Amino acid sequence: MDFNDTPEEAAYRAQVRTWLEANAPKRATGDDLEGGGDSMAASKAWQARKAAAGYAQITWPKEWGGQGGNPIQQVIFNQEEAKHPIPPNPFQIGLGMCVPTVATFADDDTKARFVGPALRGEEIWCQLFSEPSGGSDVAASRTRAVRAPDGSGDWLISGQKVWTTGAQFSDFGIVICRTNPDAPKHKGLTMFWVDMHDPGIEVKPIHQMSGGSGFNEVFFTDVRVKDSQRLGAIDDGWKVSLVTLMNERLAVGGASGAGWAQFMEAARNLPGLDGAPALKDQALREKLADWYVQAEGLKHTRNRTMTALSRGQTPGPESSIGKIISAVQMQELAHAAVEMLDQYGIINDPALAPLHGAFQSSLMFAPGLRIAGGTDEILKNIIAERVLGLPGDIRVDKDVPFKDMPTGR
Amino acid sequence: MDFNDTPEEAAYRAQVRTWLEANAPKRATGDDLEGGGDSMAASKAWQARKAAAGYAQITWPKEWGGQGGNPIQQVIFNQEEAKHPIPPNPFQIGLGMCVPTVATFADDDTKARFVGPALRGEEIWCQLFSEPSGGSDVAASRTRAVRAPDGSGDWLISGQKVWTTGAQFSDFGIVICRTNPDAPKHKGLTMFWVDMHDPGIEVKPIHQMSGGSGFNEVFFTDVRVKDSQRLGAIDDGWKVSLVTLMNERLAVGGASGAGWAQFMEAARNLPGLDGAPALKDQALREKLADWYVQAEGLKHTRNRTMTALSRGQTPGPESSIGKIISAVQMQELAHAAVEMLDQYGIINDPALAPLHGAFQSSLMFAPGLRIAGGTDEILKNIIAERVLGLPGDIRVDKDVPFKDMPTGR
Amino acid sequence: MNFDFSDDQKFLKSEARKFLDANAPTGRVRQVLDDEARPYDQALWKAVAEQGWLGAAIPEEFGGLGLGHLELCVIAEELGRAVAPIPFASTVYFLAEAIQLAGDDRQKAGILPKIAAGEVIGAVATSEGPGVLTPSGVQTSVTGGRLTGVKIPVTDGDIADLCLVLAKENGQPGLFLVDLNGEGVTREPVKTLDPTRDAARLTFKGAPAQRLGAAGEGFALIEQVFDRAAVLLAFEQCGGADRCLEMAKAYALERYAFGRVIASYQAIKHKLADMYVKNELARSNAYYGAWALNTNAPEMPVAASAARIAASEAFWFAAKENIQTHGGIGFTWEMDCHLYYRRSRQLSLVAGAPRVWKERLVSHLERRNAA
Amino acid sequence: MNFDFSDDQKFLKSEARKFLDANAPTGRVRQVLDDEARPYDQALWKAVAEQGWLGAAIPEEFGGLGLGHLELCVIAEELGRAVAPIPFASTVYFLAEAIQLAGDDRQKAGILPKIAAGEVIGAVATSEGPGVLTPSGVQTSVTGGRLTGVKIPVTDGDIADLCLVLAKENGQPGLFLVDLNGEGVTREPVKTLDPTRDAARLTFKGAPAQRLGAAGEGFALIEQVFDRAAVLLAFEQCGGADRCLEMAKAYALERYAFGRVIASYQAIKHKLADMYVKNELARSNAYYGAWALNTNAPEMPVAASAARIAASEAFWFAAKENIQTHGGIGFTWEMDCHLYYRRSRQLSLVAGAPRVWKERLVSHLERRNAA
Repeated sequence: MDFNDTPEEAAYRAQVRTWLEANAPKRATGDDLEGGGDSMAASKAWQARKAAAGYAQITWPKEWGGQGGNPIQQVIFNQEEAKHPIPPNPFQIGLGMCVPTVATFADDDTKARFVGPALRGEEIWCQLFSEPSGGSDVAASRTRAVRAPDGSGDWLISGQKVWTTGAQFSDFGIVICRTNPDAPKHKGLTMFWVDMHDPGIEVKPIHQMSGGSGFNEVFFTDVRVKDSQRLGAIDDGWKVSLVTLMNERLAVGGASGAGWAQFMEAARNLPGLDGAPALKDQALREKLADWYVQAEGLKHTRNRTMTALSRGQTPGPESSIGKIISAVQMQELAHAAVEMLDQYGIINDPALAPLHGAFQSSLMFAPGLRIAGGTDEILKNIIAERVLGLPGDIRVDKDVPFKDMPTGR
Repeated sequence: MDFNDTPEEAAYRAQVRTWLEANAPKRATGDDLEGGGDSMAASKAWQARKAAAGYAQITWPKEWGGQGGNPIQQVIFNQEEAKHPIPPNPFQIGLGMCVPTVATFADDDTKARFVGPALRGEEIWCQLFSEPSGGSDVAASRTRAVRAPDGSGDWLISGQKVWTTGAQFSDFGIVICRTNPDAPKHKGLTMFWVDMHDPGIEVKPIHQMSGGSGFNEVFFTDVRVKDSQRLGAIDDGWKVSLVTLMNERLAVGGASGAGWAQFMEAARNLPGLDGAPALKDQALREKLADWYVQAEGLKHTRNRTMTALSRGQTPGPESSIGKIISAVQMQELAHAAVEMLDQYGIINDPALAPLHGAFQSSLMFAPGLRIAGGTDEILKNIIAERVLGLPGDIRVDKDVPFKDMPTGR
Repeated sequence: MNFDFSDDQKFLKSEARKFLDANAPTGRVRQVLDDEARPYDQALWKAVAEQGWLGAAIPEEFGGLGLGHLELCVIAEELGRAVAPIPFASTVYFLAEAIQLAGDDRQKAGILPKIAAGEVIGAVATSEGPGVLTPSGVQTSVTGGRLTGVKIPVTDGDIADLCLVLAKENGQPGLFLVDLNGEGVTREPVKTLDPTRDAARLTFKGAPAQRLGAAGEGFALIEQVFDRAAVLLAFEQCGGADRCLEMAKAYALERYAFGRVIASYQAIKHKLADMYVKNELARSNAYYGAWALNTNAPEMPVAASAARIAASEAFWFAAKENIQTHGGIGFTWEMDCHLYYRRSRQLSLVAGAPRVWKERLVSHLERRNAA
Repeated sequence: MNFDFSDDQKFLKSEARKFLDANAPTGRVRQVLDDEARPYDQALWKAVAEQGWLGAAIPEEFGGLGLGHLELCVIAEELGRAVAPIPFASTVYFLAEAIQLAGDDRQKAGILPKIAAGEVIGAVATSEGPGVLTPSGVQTSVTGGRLTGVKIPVTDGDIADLCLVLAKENGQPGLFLVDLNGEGVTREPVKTLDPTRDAARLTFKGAPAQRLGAAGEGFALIEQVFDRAAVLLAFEQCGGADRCLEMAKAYALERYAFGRVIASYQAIKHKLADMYVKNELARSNAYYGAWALNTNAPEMPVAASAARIAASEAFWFAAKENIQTHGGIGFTWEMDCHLYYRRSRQLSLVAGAPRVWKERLVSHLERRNAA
């Protein structure tokens, strides 16, 4: 048991370091991704450079522009890349989820058309699954795709998607649609790729309670797509979506935001109940200990996952617990920090609040993190069912024609 | 808003006080109920004296030996009675649940036969509902009652009940039995009263993890009962049981055991992390505050309930939250207290442990309290469904013949 | 046993709800939320004054209705439920209570009628910076009747006319009344987690100040003022928490996932049951606080602390789990969930954070149990 | 990245499990539980010694297997899973580690081979009464090589041969070895929450004592000993916690309520998911502790504290919610649930309660972050 690279890994790390030293940006270029920010040009340039050197998707086969590498090599690259002031990465959903789906289900021409530009950052993709009425239940999608009445074999897509990350700057998307409302919900769906510049597509940013707008609503009005844009068989879209979602798990990041170390630093400098530094308060010290232990537990759980990858194994179930812990901790820690500030904690002006209002920002963002990418409750269900092998919830919607399913509408 | 009696209540309280001064025992007589203890004679004597004066069941009609009083009068009596060194009360299950059921469903002769002796404490009753395979699900009872083959119309009862409080010293019981396994579970049950001295009935105390044995297993082997012992119609026992269980809610008591005040007292006298008294530890102080606020919340919730009774109203749903809070608090408080003792906390010898080992006793008893009379989980379901009006859990057992229901056996 | 509000008080409550449903729907609250230039809802404030609520607990001789604190409690609960964007707490729970508690006849006669009439908005200024304020930490001072120092944040400091300020005079803490429209006062609005309530930094440079109460008693007095306010704030918190439970329940009963309403899943059922339990415990503690407030009972510090702690916990839990029950839509600006999340923070912090009250509670229990 | 046990270590673990399944089923544990006259399972102790486990981490030159601490960790996990009723922790994690850490050559050569051979049972005695022991609180003292004082509770004090005792010499804390079979020692068994583990009160009256390690270093040394033991205890706790999750899962999958297995209810599913999450966090922290222990890393105090805190929390939660999942039957003496509930208390308290370790952790972080 150690934290060392294997000789092969060490060699790969050295190679990556050398390349990054020579090629990575020397200074940061803004970090506001929301709304396409000023960093987009830098992001695209960095992506193109990585692609040219084979570092854009290391685990992809060489014929797609990857290195045919293993997951630990990708991890090593990510670790080393993070030491440089790199611009944000708006390509991950496309490269991690959408393009592999297209590549699996589209014909060779389509694959050839899309893989390269996506890899080089020239085209950005988004994933259009969630719907207002669906929430955690992707198979409940109501967005309709019907054959065009002109007999061309084209499809017309109408409906609404929601919580679409990056839709505002995406060029293409994959969208799951209802094609047969008479079939049970999982059996009447079909997947298509769409051009996000189509005039029938309207993207509206969602105004979050935290103030930002990282997600979008996407409205489809008679968007015409060719039958060749279909991915997989008609009414077989649920299976296609599973391929996409399988890739999602590896892409979910942990929480950022103010952590135990920031809390400790703040506590050191604040007056506590008796005027002495708040860090002397045993109640806060116990909380600090708990948060530290959780954070370390997650860190070393990631180390166990990486070890499995390094040994060529599939990571164990332990890798599924990250967000469930970090989102709740973010909320609790921010809550405790704001209370530690006492009356002053209500102030969220970055010019006035300690740490530029990081605790207040966390407090307003945490409720979203507890929901995005699977609510606390859905994640516990997933652990219970997929990891522990407990039975699924009782399903009342398995064999009911979709159109007859109760929706409360 | 005040804590005063109404003039009528004050008058009643004065009357009760006078009577208790003249009649209540002057000193305690042991408190070990488990196994029938040495206090049984005292309990019976005190019950007989209360019955003679009409105080045994104040809300019962006068023809049954009550006063036709209202619930607040019973509360006042209980409050005043508790100020005297009274013996334990093993009659409450009988008087509160069993005898009212018998009185509702039996003929007048039977009623006349049982009400008086029960009221005077001459005969003790137990309630035989729970079964090993049933748990929270009383309607899943498997104890069979079949007609005797001799054509007498008698029934033969065979099976096993469990968690029966007081079975070891009870004279009679009411027992719910399966009479029609072909009907859905709620529709094939019948209720009987039985003589606990029947040789076909065997009572075995359950050895609890906390050491004590307050509950019993009760085994039935071809126990013959007359058809006149039946309570309610054949196969209609579920409805009868609801009458019994409706009365249970009012009978459930709160948790006793060491509380915040004991914790505070212990903390005052123990060295803390830095050698100073543990009561200076802010982490423990915050816990104390939380426990105090919970305990006060429960106390004043009871005051709200009593106010409703005093105004002749039905108590609101707030009265259902007591055990759910107090059982968990008992476990957490005991846990924290034992940790406050540090290494020494493991000692549970009453001669050595602070407060005669009260915290250690609480720690071992709390798991039972979280289960008895409805687990935390069942109680939350009850609050969600009966108080908040949320839907019941999806039932797979409603229309299935009982014999075809999956049980894992 | 008579531990509940009277029928008259319950009638007042239901009338208050009707009034606020009509005059303070969340659409109106959002006008304050979304418009930085609008620190509070002036029309609502005027209407509330016309209802007589500002003087509900002010004696008739000083222009109030002379009802009592129990009446104020039921109004507070409804204001909390409505997340009303008005300076009611600052003016009524803090300033009017302080003046009734410690004011001399001239102060009472001069100020209370104006409060009751809606002519004076109040504020209370204790905090001077991040962290807990202890007696020795007070920097603001009064010399020769002139007050100098900085207070931040001051709830409603940007819109108030009269401010109660904790400051030192001859090295001893005292409470002082300062006319914020007078000389020597600079106000700057500060942004907070709850934009539906106003807040400011007040800079005093020799502002004329008159003392309220005895010299050197400032800290003891402000604790008493906070105790009284804590009970009333607890009712606002109970109102908000109950509204969150209602919202969560209504949404859970109409939202379908996997073919059935989410209210049929135990994860949601038990979450709502937990909310209910916390809300009821908070309500019971608040009732005891109301009794202590109304009878001026010696139990007041303990009762007020318990009410504040329980209500802060209940509102926080209900506000955050209401969002969680709503899922994604609960995180949007358009849904009202965040109004309650924000207000739960404002009410928890405005009279000092719950951890400060826990310490206060335990100190009192310690003394009581030692005695 | 190589943050896992090796294949050899995993093989040792599976062999250990097989051995304990055969030699320490809970029926055997119950013989100790139910019989007051039986302080531990002597046959199991002998068999464990024969397996060489007592000397797994003792160098070959001192009669051990000379494997390493990682091997000891996997054995510890299996012992915890089996709630083994033997003085393994006292003898191996505490005494043997202390002697390897601070013993001189003579002490090592004299004692370690006997431990490895199963000829000496060890104990460690620090606590003298209820509450946290601080350096100034130590009353036991050594004068002229004779130790006097009372230690309570001493795990395995009733059956141990050799005891490590914290005592003062010339006013300075030191660690001392005392032959419990020698003169000046009185042992009285004390009843504890976990009757499957022995405990005693030891009264020393001029018992011959030899110092272990430097004079005056007793507190620093015992902290190092506790750090090492904490990591190994954490593995026992992880083993116990995982077994609780298995028991709860198995029962939930076979127990029917309302026509379906209780494992199909979210209340149970999410409870078990919570257990799983806590257990995995505990395991990851324990692994880091194992790495620090095995490499003698400077991070040891922090790593050991984190391992102990996480494992104590996980085992407590798993043990109590395992009973809850079982419902009524889980509260009976006959079910094994309470064996784990009891052991979770024993393991949490034996090297000092988690709150003591939280303070220790934060003190270290404080210094580290200030540096």
